[in-house]
This record gives sequence, C-alpha cells and structure tokens, in this order.
Amino acid sequence: MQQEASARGEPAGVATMQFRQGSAIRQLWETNLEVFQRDRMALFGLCIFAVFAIVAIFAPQIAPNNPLTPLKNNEGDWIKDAMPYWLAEPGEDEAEGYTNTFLLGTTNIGRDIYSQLIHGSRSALLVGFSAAAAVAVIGTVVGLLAGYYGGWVDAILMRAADVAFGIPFIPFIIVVSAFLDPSIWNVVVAMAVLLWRDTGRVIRSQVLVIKEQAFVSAARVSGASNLRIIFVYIAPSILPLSFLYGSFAIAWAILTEASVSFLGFSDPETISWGFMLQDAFNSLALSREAFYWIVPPGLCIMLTVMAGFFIGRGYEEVLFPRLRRM
Amino acid sequence: MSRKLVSIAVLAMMLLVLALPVTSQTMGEAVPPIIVHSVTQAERPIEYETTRLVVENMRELGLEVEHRAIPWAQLIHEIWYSRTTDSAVADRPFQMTHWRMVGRPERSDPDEFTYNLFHSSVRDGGYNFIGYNNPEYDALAEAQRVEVADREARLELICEAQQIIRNDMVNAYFIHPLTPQVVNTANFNPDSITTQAGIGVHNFWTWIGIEPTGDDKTLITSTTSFLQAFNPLEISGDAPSRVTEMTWDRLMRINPIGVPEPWAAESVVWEDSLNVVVTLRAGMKWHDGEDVQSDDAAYSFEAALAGTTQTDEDGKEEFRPEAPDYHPFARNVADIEIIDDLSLRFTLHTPSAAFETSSLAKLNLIPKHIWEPIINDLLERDDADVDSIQEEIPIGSGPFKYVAFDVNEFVFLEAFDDHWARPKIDAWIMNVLPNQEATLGQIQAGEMNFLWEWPGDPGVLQSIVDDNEHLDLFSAISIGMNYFAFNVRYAPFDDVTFRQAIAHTIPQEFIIDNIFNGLAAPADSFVSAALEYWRQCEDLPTYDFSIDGARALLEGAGYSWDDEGRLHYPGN
Amino acid sequence: MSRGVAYYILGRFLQSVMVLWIIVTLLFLLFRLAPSNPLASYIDTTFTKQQEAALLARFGLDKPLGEQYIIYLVNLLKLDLGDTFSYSGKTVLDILGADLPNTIYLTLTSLLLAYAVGVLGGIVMAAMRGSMIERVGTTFTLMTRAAPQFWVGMLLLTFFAFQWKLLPSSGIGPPMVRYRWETEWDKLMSPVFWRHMILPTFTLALYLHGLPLLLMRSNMLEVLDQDYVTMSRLAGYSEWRVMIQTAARNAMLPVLTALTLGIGYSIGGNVVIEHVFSWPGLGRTLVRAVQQADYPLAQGAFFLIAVIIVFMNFIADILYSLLDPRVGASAQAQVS
Amino acid sequence: MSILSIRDLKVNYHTQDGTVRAVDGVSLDLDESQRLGLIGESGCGKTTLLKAIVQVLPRNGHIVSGEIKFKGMDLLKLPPAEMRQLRWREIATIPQASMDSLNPVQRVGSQLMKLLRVRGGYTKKAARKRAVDLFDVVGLDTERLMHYPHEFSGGMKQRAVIAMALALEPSLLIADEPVTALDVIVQHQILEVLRRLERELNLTVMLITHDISVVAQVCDSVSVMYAGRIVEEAKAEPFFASPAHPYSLGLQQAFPNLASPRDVLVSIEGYPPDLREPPAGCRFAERCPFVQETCHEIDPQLEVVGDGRMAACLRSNEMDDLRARAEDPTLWQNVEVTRLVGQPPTKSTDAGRGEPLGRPTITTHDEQADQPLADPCNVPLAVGNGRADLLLEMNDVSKRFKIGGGLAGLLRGDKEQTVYAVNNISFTLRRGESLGLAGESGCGKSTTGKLLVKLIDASDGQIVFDGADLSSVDDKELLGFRSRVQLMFQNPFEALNPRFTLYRSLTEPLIIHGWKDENERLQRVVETLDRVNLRPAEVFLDKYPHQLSGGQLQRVVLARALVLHPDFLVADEPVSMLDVSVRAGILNTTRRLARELGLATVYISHDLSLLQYTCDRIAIMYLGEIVEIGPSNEVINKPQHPYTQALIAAVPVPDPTIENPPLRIREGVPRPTEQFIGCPFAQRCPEVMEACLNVRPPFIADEQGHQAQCHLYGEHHNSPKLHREAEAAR
Repeated sequence: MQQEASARGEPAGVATMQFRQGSAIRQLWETNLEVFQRDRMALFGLCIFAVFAIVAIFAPQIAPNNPLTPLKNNEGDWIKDAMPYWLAEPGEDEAEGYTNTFLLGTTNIGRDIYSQLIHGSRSALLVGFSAAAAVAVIGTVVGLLAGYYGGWVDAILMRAADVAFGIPFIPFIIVVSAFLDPSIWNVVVAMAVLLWRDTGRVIRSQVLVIKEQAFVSAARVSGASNLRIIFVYIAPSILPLSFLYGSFAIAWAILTEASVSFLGFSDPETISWGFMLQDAFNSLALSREAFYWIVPPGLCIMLTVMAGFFIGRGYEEVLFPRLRRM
Repeated sequence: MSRKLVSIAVLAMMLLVLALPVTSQTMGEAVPPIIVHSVTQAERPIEYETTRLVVENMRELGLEVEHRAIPWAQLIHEIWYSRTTDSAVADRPFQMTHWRMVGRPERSDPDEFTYNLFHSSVRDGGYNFIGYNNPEYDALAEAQRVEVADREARLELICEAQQIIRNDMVNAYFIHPLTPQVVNTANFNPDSITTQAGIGVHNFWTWIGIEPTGDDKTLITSTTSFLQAFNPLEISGDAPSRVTEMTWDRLMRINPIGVPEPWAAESVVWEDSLNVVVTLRAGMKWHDGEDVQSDDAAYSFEAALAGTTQTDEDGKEEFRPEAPDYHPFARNVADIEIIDDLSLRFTLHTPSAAFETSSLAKLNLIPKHIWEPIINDLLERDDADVDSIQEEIPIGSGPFKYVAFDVNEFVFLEAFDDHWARPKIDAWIMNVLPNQEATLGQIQAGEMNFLWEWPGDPGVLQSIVDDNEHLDLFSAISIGMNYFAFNVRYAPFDDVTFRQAIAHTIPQEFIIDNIFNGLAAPADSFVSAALEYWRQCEDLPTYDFSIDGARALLEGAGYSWDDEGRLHYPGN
Repeated sequence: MSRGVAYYILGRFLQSVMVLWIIVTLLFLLFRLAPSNPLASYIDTTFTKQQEAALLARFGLDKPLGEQYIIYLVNLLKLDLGDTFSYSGKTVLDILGADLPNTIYLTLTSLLLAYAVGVLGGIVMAAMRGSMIERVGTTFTLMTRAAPQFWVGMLLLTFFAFQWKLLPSSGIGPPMVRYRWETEWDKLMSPVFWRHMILPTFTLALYLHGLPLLLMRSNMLEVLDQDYVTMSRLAGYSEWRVMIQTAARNAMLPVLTALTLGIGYSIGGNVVIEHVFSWPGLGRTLVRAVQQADYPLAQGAFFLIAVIIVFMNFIADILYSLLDPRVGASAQAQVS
Repeated sequence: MSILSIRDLKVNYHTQDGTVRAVDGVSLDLDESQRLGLIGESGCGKTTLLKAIVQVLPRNGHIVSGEIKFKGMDLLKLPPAEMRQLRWREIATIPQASMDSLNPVQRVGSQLMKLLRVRGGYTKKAARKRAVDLFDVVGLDTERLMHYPHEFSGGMKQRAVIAMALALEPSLLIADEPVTALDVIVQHQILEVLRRLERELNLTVMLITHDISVVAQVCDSVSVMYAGRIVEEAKAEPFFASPAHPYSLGLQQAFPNLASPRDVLVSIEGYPPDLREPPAGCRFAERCPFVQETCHEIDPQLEVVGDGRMAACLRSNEMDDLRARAEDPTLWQNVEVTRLVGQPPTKSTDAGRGEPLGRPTITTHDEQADQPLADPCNVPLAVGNGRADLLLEMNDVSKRFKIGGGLAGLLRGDKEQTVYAVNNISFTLRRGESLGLAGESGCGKSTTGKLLVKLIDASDGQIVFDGADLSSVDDKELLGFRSRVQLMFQNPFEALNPRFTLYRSLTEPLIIHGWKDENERLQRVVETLDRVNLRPAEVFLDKYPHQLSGGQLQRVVLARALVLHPDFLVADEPVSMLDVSVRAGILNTTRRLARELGLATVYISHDLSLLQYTCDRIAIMYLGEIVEIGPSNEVINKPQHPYTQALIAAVPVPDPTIENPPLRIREGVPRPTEQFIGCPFAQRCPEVMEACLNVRPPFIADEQGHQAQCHLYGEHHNSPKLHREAEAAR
C-alpha cells in the first residue's frame, strides 16, 4: 500500500506534509488493514461481528416482541410451542386464536424465540468484547512489564501467570458465578482474571526478543527513557499480538458464557444464547423436536466464535508469515 | 351540673369536628420496594415462571417488586436465616417467597403441617419461618394433637385451623400439583398399580403389589433429585425415604386412603390416651436371618430418642439427639415396656392423635444387634451423629433387601423371599438421572419402566405417553402444595388486608392452564384435597384473581396511590 | 547435562508446590464467599436449633477464620478433604475417589483419539497447504472448536440415543451390570462401559481434535521451512521420510507438550460434557456440589482438578526438557 | 567432457506481488573435476540455480524453460524418484546456512549413519565404521559422533555437513556459501578441508559465494552472476588479473586485500534491478559507471571475449580502456541511486545517464569528499602522536556475566557460571582517532563496544570519557554523554524501528535531547541525510525501513548516529551484513564524516583487511583480553603475537596465485568461563612455552606504541617449548 505512494519520488513538499503524521499508530493501522486485506476469512469474521454488532445495537427495534414476556392469544392464554410460521400447518394458529408471525416460533411458555435470538446477540458481544478487552489490556501490560524489566517484576508476574494457569477455568467460572449473584459481569470478570495468562506470557517472550533488537539499543544509546522505550518502541510492535489474543479471547469468552449459562449459573433476566439453550433443554425442546428452538442459538454462538477465530488467524498469518498459505 | 354536661357535650362535639378531617384520608409513605424469592429458572422452570407472573401482577398494584431467583439450596438457607431483622445472611429480612411442600406418606395426617408450619413455638428456629404468631391458632394446633379418641372432634379443630389460616392469608396457597407418573404397561399389569391418596402410584403398596407381565421382573425407576443416604435413621430427601420404607418395615403403614393400619404389628391397641400396646407379627426375619423381636422394635424408638445433653458456653443445657431427623417423631414417647418377645407397650408424655401416623408409621424397625453398638459408640463421640453412618450392607426386615447402592448413582434392591408379603417383582432399581431429557429418553427406550418423579413440564410427559401406546400416565393430587409465603413479622406483610390483596394477584386458573398444562389442582389450604376426610369443612374463603379486587381491598383499608401510581400506606 | 536436568526438575517441582499452595489459599478464600452453608440441605419441617448447632460444630464452621484456614491446610496435607454435607457417611475423598477414574477414562480416550486424528490431520493440512481441501478441513476443525460442546453433545444425544436408539443416553452403565463391577478393572473389561463411553468420548474428541490439528499444521509449516528439512530433501530422502521422520518428528514436540497440558485442562474442562451425559465424574460432581451447596465437596473437587492441572503442567515442562536436548543447554544462550 | 551442462535455464517465483524471474536464461558447463566458483551478490539467483539443479525449489518456484543435463541425463525429464536417487549419490549439496542444516533433536552421528543406511544401503556396523572415517576425513573428533548439534561449534557443524555430503561419494559437490559467517580461522580450516578433499577425491565442485577471495582460494574457474544472468565466465587467473565485465571490475576493486591494500575501495552504488520487471537493456546499466544510452535498450548476451572467457557487456571491446578508467575510485561514487527497493528505475536517475560518461546530474559538492587521503593512516596517527587531546580512556575494564545462579537460576536448573566477557583491558582514544577491535566471535569485542557506549556497565575498572568517569554519572550527565556518543549496528535491517518512518527514527534523538522546534529538527535531519549521500533527503523522509536496501539502511543508521553531531562513534561490524559491492561506500562515507566532524571512531570487526582499511590503530582481542595493539600497518605487516599471526595468515587472499599458508593452530575459541593464571592463548598457541601456562605475559611495546602481550618477546622468551605443533596443526 505504501509503495505506490513512494513509487514516483514525489516532490519534497508533499513528502514533508506526509511524514509528519507518519507514526506508529499509522503503521499499526496499516498492519490491521493488512490483516483484513490479506486474509479473506479474517474479513469475513469482521463482517460477522459487524452484522451482530448492528443487530445488538438495534435489538429493540429489530426484535418484534419483548423477549421475556410470554405472548398471549385472544383468550389471554400463552401462545406455547408455536412452530415457525413457515413450518406450522396453516390455519392451526387461527384455531388457537392468534396469527402466527413467528420467524422461529415460540418457547414452551410462549416467548418469541426470534426476539430472544436478537437480544441474545447483545450479551454475547458484551461478554465477548469486554472480556477480550480486559484480557488484552491486562495481558499486554503484564507482558510488557515482565519482559522489559525482568528480575523480580518478571518473577512475580510470571508466578502469577503460573497460578492462573493452575486454576481450572470452567470450574472457577462456575464457582464464582454461583457464589456471586448471577450476572454476566461476574462471568466477564472471572474470565478476565484467568484468561490474561496466555497473552501475558506470549507478549512477554515477544518483548524479550524485541528488547534485544538493535533499534531498541539505539534508542537507549540516544538516551531514551525506559517508559519511552516501552511505550514508543516496544508496545507498538506487540500490539498486533494483543489484538490476536484479544480476538481469540472474544471466542473463548462467548463459549464460556454459553457453557456457564447452560449449566444454569446465569441471570435469567438477561437473555443470552447460552441461556436460551439452557431454557430449551430444561423445557425439553429436544423431546418436542423443537429444533427451531435449539439450532439457531447454537449456530449464532458458533458463528461469533468462529469470527473470533478467523480474525485471530488473520493476525497470526500476518505476524507469523511462516504459516502463510502460498 | 347541666352546664357541665353541656360543656362536655360541646367539647366532645368540637373534638369530633376536629377529629373528622384527621381521620379522613391522608397519604402515608410509599410502600417500600419488595423482594420476592424463588428458585432459578434452570432448577425449576415452573416455579420460576409462576413467580415471574405474580411479580408482574404485583407491579400493576403500584408496587416496586424485585424477583430474586436463586438455587434451592441457597433459597431455603436465605429464607431460613433471614426471618428477622438480625438476619444472618441478608441485609434485611425476607418478605415473600415462592415455596413448595412435597407429599410424603406420613404427611397424610394433617398434624405435621398444622403444627410445624404455624405454631408460634417453632417461630424462631423451626419451620414457622413466616413468623405467624396467633395464640388462638396455637390453642387449636395443640388441641388437635391431643384429640385422640374422637376423630370427628379433631376434624372440627382441623377445619377451624384451616379457616383461620385462609382468612389471615399467612400463606397464599394456589395449587396442589398432580404428580404425573408414567408406567410401562408392557412390563406391568396396570390393574396391579395402587394409587395412594396424596402420593400417587409411586408408593409402597404399588412396589409390593405391582405384577410384572413378562419374565423380566425388574422395576426400574429413576429420580431427578439426589440419593444421598441408605440409612434407616436419616431423612435425606424424598428418594431415599422411598428406599428406606421398603427396606425397613414399620409397625404401621399409611394405607392407600391415608389412614395408618397395622403392618409389622399384628395389632395396635390403645389402653388409654397415653398407653398403647403393640404386638408384632410372628416369624418375621431380618435380612441377615435373625428373628424380629419386640426388643428390636423397642430399640428402634430408643435409638431415635438417644442423645447427649451438653451445656454450651453460656451454660444453657442443650440436648443433642443422635438421630436428629427422627428424634422429633419419637419425642413424645415417655417409656417403652417389653411385655414379651412379640409385644410391647408405649407410654406417651402427652396424648397425641398423630402418634400412629407420625410415629408408629414413621419410624423404621432396626435390628438391635446391629445398631446398639453403633449408637453407643456415637454417644461417646460428640463430633458425629447417625447421619455420618453408612452400613456396609444395610439390614432391615422389609419386603425388599439391599443388593447395591452407589451414592447419587443408583439403588438396587431385590425381593426378600422370607417376607410375609413378598413383592411380585424380583428387583427394584432406582437410577439418579438429573437430566430430564435422559429420563424421557430412557422411559421411551425402555431403559426404564416406571417414571415416578417429574419436576419438568407435565405437558411433555402427556405427549410422550400419547406417542407410545405402551406407556400409561397416572396422576394424583399431591399432599404437597405450591404457595407464596409472607414474612408476617414486618410491613407491609404484617397487614392482613395487604396479604389478601396480594392473594388476589395470583392468577390461579391461568397458572394451572398455562404453566402446569392442567396437571394441577387449585389449592386453598395446607390440607390437600387429596386428604378428603380432613377437607370435610365448610368452604374456605376464596380470593379470585382480580387486580381490581386487590386495589379495592387496599383502598378500603386506606391505602392510596400517588401520581406515578405508586402504592402508599394508609395515613396515620 | 543429566545433573542440570535433575536441578531443573527439582526447581520446577518446588515451583509447582508453591503455585499449588497459592491456589489452595485462593480456593479457601473463594469458598468463604459461599452464599449459603451446609444447613440448607438439612432444613425440613422438623429442623431445630439443636440440629443447627450440632451441624455447625460438625463441619467446624463455628471456629474463627484463621483457625479454619490452618485446619484446612493441615487436613489437605493429610489428604483429608473433609466430610460432604450432602452424602451421608461418605468423605469427600470417597466420592472424588469414585469419580476420578471415570473422568480419567473419558479424558484419556477422547484425548488420545483427538490427538491421533489431530496430528495426522495436521500433517495432511500442512502437506496440502493452500489447497481447497486444506481450507475446508481447517474450517471444519474451527467449526468443531467453535460449536458449544453441550450443544453438539445434545444433538448427538437426540439422534444416536433418543431417535435411533443406537447408543445409551447417559451414565456409565445400568445398575444390574454396574453393581457387579467390584474393581476398576472389572469396569474396564465390561463392554457395556465402553458402549456408554462412545457418545461422550466422540463429542469430546470432536472438540479436542482442533488444537493438535491446528498446532501440528502450523508447526509443520514452520519446521518445513527449517534448513535441516531442506537438507534432508537435498540428501535425497523420500518425501515420506522428510515429512514424517524429520519434519513431523520435530513438529511433534510442542504437540506432545500440549497433550500433557491437555490432560490437565480437559479434566477440568469436561464439566459440561459430564453434565450433559450424566457421566459420573469430577466435573458433574462439582456442578452438583455447587448446586447443592455442598461446599466441602465442591472445594475438594476443585482442589483435585487444580492438583492434576498443576502436576500436568509440571510434567509437560519436564517432558519438554527431556524431548528437546536444546533446553538443557538453554543457559548457554545467554552469553553475549 | 562436461558432467553438468545447463542450457538457457529460466526459473520463476510466483509471489503475491508478481512473478520474480530469479534465474533468467542461464547456461553453464561444468567439466569433470572442474572447480567452478559462482560469484554474485544476494538475490542474483545463484542459490535458486542450485535448487533448480537438484530440484528442491520451494513450491512457488517453477522451472519455466531450459534444460539441465547431468552426465547426459536430462534432470528436468527425470521422474522425481530417480531424481531423488541422484541426490547425494551423484550430486551432493551443502546448503547455505548449514549451521542449521542438522536436525537439532538427533545426534549428529545418527543422522550421518541414518543417511548411510537409508541412502547408501550400509549395514549398521558398516555405517558406523564409515561414519567414523568420515569424521576423521573432515577433521572432527570421532568421540563427538554421538553429540547433539547444539554441542557443536559452527565450524564443527560445517565439517559435519561436509562429511554428510561426502558420505555417498558423489561425483559433483555443490557448496552454497560454505564458509560465510564463520570466523577467519575456522573459515581457513574449512577451505583447507575442501581443497584437500578436492585433490584427494578429485571432486567436481561448484562453489557458490559472494566472496571472491574464497573463490580465489578454492576454484580454478569463475562465473559471475548478476540479476539472474551470468555476466562473465573465465578461468580463475585471468579473471582476477583482468576482469572482463564492469561489474566484475567493481567487485574486484570493492574487495579489501590484506596482501596489497588499496587506498580506496570502490563501492558499486545502488542494487540490482527488480526482477519482477527486469529492464529491457543491460541489467547492470543502472549501476554501471560506463553506461551509455544503448545499454538501456540492448540486452547484452554472453559472448566470447578472447581466450576461453566470456562476458556480457556491450562495451567489452573497449574493456582494456574501461579497466584503466575503473582504477579511479571517484568514478564509482558518482553513481547516485535514490531508487527504492521494488521500484522501477526512476526518470531522475535515467536523466543522469545522458552523456557517455554517465555523470549523474544530481551528484553534488563532495565528489572530492569521499576521496580518501593517500595513506589513510598517517594523518590520524599524527593526531594520535600529537597533542594529548584524550577523549576516552579504558583502565583495566572488565565485564563479567553471571549465568544461572540465584533462585531463578536454581529454578531454571542451571548452576551459576561466570563468563569473563572482557578481562581488564586498557586503551586510550584521542579525538578524531579511529581504533579497530578485531578477534574471533566470543572474544569480547562487541561487549567492549557496549561498554564504550554504556549500554552495559563495567564490572571492574573505569571508563573515563572526556574527563568524566562513566560509572559515576548522574542522569543529567548521562543524557549529555548520550548526546556525544553513538553506536552503529551490525544489522541495518534490525537497527531501525520497522514501524517508524525514517524521519521519525532520525528525529527521535533530537526530540529526546530537547529539540523543541520541528523545523530545526527537520533541517538537521535533512542535512544529515544529505551528508550520508541519501539525496534528495526529502524522498527518504517518509519511507519505512522495509522500502530501503541494506546499503541505504546502513546509511540511515549512520545518519541517526550522527544527527546529534557526537564526538565518538562505535561501529559494530558496520558492513558485515551488506553486499561486498556496497560495503566500501559505507566505509568511505563513515571515514569522510569522521574526519569532517572530528569524530573518534571504534570499529569492531572480524575482518582485519577492513580494519586495516579504515583504522589508525588496531587492537586484537582474545578471550576478553587485548593481546596486541598498535598502528594498523604495524599490526598487519609485523604481527607480534602468535594469535595475530594466525588471524592474518587465515585471511583468504583474493588472488588465485597466492595460496594461504597452512595454519598451525586449532580452530574454536574456548568458552570464556575460566580465568587463566598464564596466557589465555596458551592452550591454542603453537609457540607455547612452560611460562605461558603459569605466568601472565606482560605488554611489550616498541617505539610506535605497538604492543603485544606475549612471552616470546619478554624475559621468558627462552622458557622451554612444549611441542604441540603436531596436534595443533589438525
């Protein structure tokens, strides 16, 4: 991308205009661009997120019904186990005293599954991104400090990482969310507390490499302070790595939240896909063969998680070109 | 003189006039936010949804309501320890909670509920956690216990008790579940299945009476709850008591219509209201071959009574029973006298109508030669009680005997051939299957042939039965019931009218139709409709579902609503 | 060298012990957050104050926190995890002892299956890099990693168990068979047990095979770029030898480490699967214990899992240092 | 007859940004027992050619056309299986970077034996025996048979690889850069082995390298490759005597030569054309000082130019004249190339090629500037001897590293070890003086460099910079020091932050040292870029490192070092990563600027000839100690210390007529983890005497301040010799 610009040695004036904002941030931005230009899958993943994000933001507008309140028919009874209109035998609904407009039918107590699905995207993305952000930030900072300063800082932080590695993940989340009042935030925090470990370690080792590179010594020789070296020289080079782990963290977070909700340790007042599945299974959707209730949430989880994977792999391919497909 | 009168009269008049505007409506402060407890959606969807429904209706009354859904274990604990302001687990006492009582054979005598749920003596530590305190009622509750001889008279008392509770609306009962059970009629003859009032088909009489049609004479059932103990001196839940009642005989058993009748006892004869002579059947054997004798029977009660008296730090004497679960049922026994090998006499402290039901028909007969050493040992130690005991091979004298038991996995019993009422099936197996889908899968696949416990959506069960002709659905009104309990100690629930108003916000029919799919009976009392005898009272007051009704009621009592529509207490 | 390794192992061991101690302490504190106490599971219409006091004493909950911590540590050292609240007459150890083998069987079989498939798959993917097959293959693998385990499990359950009645739906075997299993050996010898194992194993393996596959793939791609691989090409070895004997052999190392780590983590991660298939293992016990507020049990299960994980991490380190001769010489690297 | 003949071979790489014509019509013949040296700078396609011959091209490389005949068989038509059989049976290949060519997790011996068994069909026993022999042949200690690669030194690995290559008695051996990145002594030993084997086994050898002196030492004929083409082909002697292609000319003059040092080394500015769209005309035209219009249109073919030599140049007929003109070094600097990597030639440069002599218009003032003085050494020496304007003083400075130890160490499982990287060395440096530090890798020269710029602190002794003791400077003083002392790095590709534009990189030091005004900074940066011949500076300002060539980058690195106008510059292997053709450019510029700015410089290098070219004085280091120090010419021409002698003897001479003498010392520096009572060199020294083992030799100085630390010249000079030559010679 950069080369076209430089192809014809443009006059000094233009150059001087350009190089002034030529900065780490710009480079970083370009790395990110590169990721999505180079890797179609990564781009695909990004699109998935984009779509779900829009859905999440406008959920109340998109969702035809309130996801929590059961829908009632003319007699004021709940419209239970209504099939999706495209599956239901015609006329059945009139007989039951309602008009079937349900894209994915209703639950066993008459909640609109489609609306739940829409609202589910909210908690999924909320969990995914907040956890990812937390993980990336903690991991990066830890990695930077441990890697750059070494010695005791390193020792302590890495022992902490070992401890984090020693704590069984799912059980920890379960226990925490069972002990504190059910809320996705507890899940997010619990995950952040453990998940930074990989990011931290990898970034640390990366820092160890970079800090030995000549341009860092050069900075030190020309008198740059530690903070300057860390944040001006090293940090930008490892940020893509944090993104990489961030995007994987999104995936894990969403999966974990789903599992925890499925085991019934989540807040029933905030619809999440995991909760929907839990509801479905406890309401015996399988025996009802209500696949229109079971399959969609699962697919949504799968999609978002894969989006995370795709983006992560996109970064991998740019950061570790060895893996690049030729 | 007359002037005095006049002046007094005038004064009185003036006072009246002055008083008038005061007594006329002024708005009190707003009713504070209310928290309503229930179990989680994951654990029992039905109860969760019901509560949700009611909470929404309560909001329509202009109340600020929060629905707090927590796991059962946590719920029961929270309610139990936050009954008063010096709450051990919450920053304030609980206010209102969804609750349920399960049916058990011994509960087919109204005594347990009548007394333990409402008597003021069990208000602080016991099960009267709602804090109901009504001397008039206490009197009744005690009276019906003593009324041994005259059943009619006792019925009177029970009815009156029900009236009071219903009027005071201490607990807002709304349904007795119809416990649905599915039997694989390809394996069993449906006519051989007994239905016990308030319990359903999964009862002792069925276990011994049910006739296998094929050569496979094994009954396989399952429970979604827990199988924690195999112990004649411990009550650790519904499923385990099924097992103990089959493995250990009892002097009497509650018969299908809910009345105790002699079982291991040949006869039970009341000499007077305090003395009863029990004579054992001849020739009964323990599963290890020993004879069952009167001293075993006696010891069964002594074991339940056994315990040590300790003085705690503030010098208070405290009795610690070794069998805490059964001690209450034996507590009334003052003395046991062995007459001969087969007969013995019980002497009670106080006359008790429920003695047969809740003692003779409740305590398991345990072999003295096995338990005496154990109990004596326990009496030495103060760090453990019978709950910490698990026999290697449990020995009883019941119609079924132990084959294998894997905690929270399964129980495997086989018919005891030397029993005088040998069951028609050869083996009885109970699996623990917390996963309801699995349960359904197994009953259909034939991996299981008797589904006796179903916490899930009854509608699904119905449809399963419709799809498989070899499955039959049985259901009976349970002794148990679902209701909302109010903590009557504190405002706003200390006000009868308010409670009654809340009762009006419970859409009973709707719940039965929509949430229970019709598999529930409307409830209005702690005595289930299943116990026909004890329901022969004049009708109890009804509280139809009507938000307006509730509003009217409150208005009448001086409650009022502000501009935002929030409910306020009556003025002064 | 060997002396160095000995040092190394000792050091790592000390480290693991330290880590474990910290975890144990955290665990203790964590369980002080518990919202309810054992009494919950005893409350009944006849529950009285005496019983309450008795119980509190029995579970040592009436002592001050510090004291409880000491007792707790001492007991751990004695491998005494205490009594459960909800299973009478059983110690936590009894129950976990019964669960652990089941969990291990499930974990190991599925891991082995997953890694066998994964490693081979990884080699193939690497060999076919860029091809359509590789894209499809890796995408499928990603899907299996992205799909919630319980969801997959439940779907499999519906079809294989409920619809087509091919395989048993849950548990490890019907009681009339199980009660004859005197020893673990009997269990392992029983075909019934293995039939019950099929579904959960498959579900688990389906999820687990992703890691080794992707790892193997990237390692292969990395190794194939190494000069010594080019060298063995130049040396005229057959493509098969180059791929398997040279490349794969080197690419395997990290995968083996991952496997050892995997044992630890999936023992901790099986929770959901065990729940879905009501497989009587640590995970299911843990979930139940938490639901039942049986804290000694939950704590015990958590502890046991943590021990296994830490131990496996330890083993992984050692294994790596033994498999890769260079690690021994790591010190040299530091000379400038 | 020729055993290998290649005809018009074309190899392409398909990359994401286009097809690279790596080898574009190469033809060459290799006769029985011929030793061909294939010379060319990186990216000229020489390695691709090799890979094409044995057909191990990466999956994105394709042979487009041409034929490769080996002993009559057309390799390109051969089924893969048979091709595989040929490899190492017939054609053995020593790959580049053979350091990493051994499987790290397999014992060297087993790898060798596996090869013998699998490919040679040896039995287990036979294989073992053969392996032992091979180890012997290449001069490896047979006890090391069962060691892992990481336990081998670089030289040993190289030998091991050669052993494997010879294992199956091939008739053709192709070696790709067999000695690059090895220390001179090792390099020498390896070359000796090669030479020996050539004779003994009468091998046919094709040696691929960028180092013409290696070729001079090993080969009897030469092919020069440039931009995917062969531009010259000749027998060794005539080639070195009188190259027949401008590029060869340049190369020859770019090479420093200890034996007959040049006053000026030339550098062929710029770098090869982008092979994605090679120019229509001569591929060298862009860099050629003799370029003329036609060169840009006509693509010269390889033609016979007298006695069995061929060249591809339009002006080959005027070659003698050109050769004469080429002697003038200024000719070469005047080629200014501002084109960036991966860019077609820009009009601006083409414009410069207007008239015959191709004087680029944009070159400016300093045509003279880079002209070195007649004798590089005398002027600074004058300075040296003259006023006592001492800039830097090292007094018994030592640096020790602790490895392992501490809790962390215990946990990592390595027991504590001390590395004596630098052992109380002392020397002084005057303003404007340049000192060279030489020695094999691990001798502590880089550590000394780090100490000098205070990247690390000395364990003992004091470093006094301009009167201030570095061990006791506070932050303010340190910042001051930083502004006056700079470091130039070995690897230009690492030395610049890849995420910074050049302007950012260059302006950082200014910002750090509180240059507030953006415009002043810009001025200074532009000025400095201009100084280092990156013109027009503006073109480079907003570029990122990956867009520049190694040469340009190294100039930027230099610029960054100088942007603060320091007094003292440490250059650590400044050109070792660069192509020969551009090395001189960097050195010349550095030299010039040093003079312009009165800059004192310390050059650190393993390449004595380079130091001789750039330095006033040279210090030879061994195991962290300075064993000899003195004026460059003195040290080079009259080496005192046996070690220095060995080093000098080892440097290959770019002249086939002169063969390096055999060395009498063993290769391989011991790890500096022990301190010696006596002379650190004793264990390798051919002259070793008893005294050497237990008495520390003193520094013996002569009048020019030429000092050597050796007993040979001290009172112990007649202490009894320990006769070690025999084994030492191995």
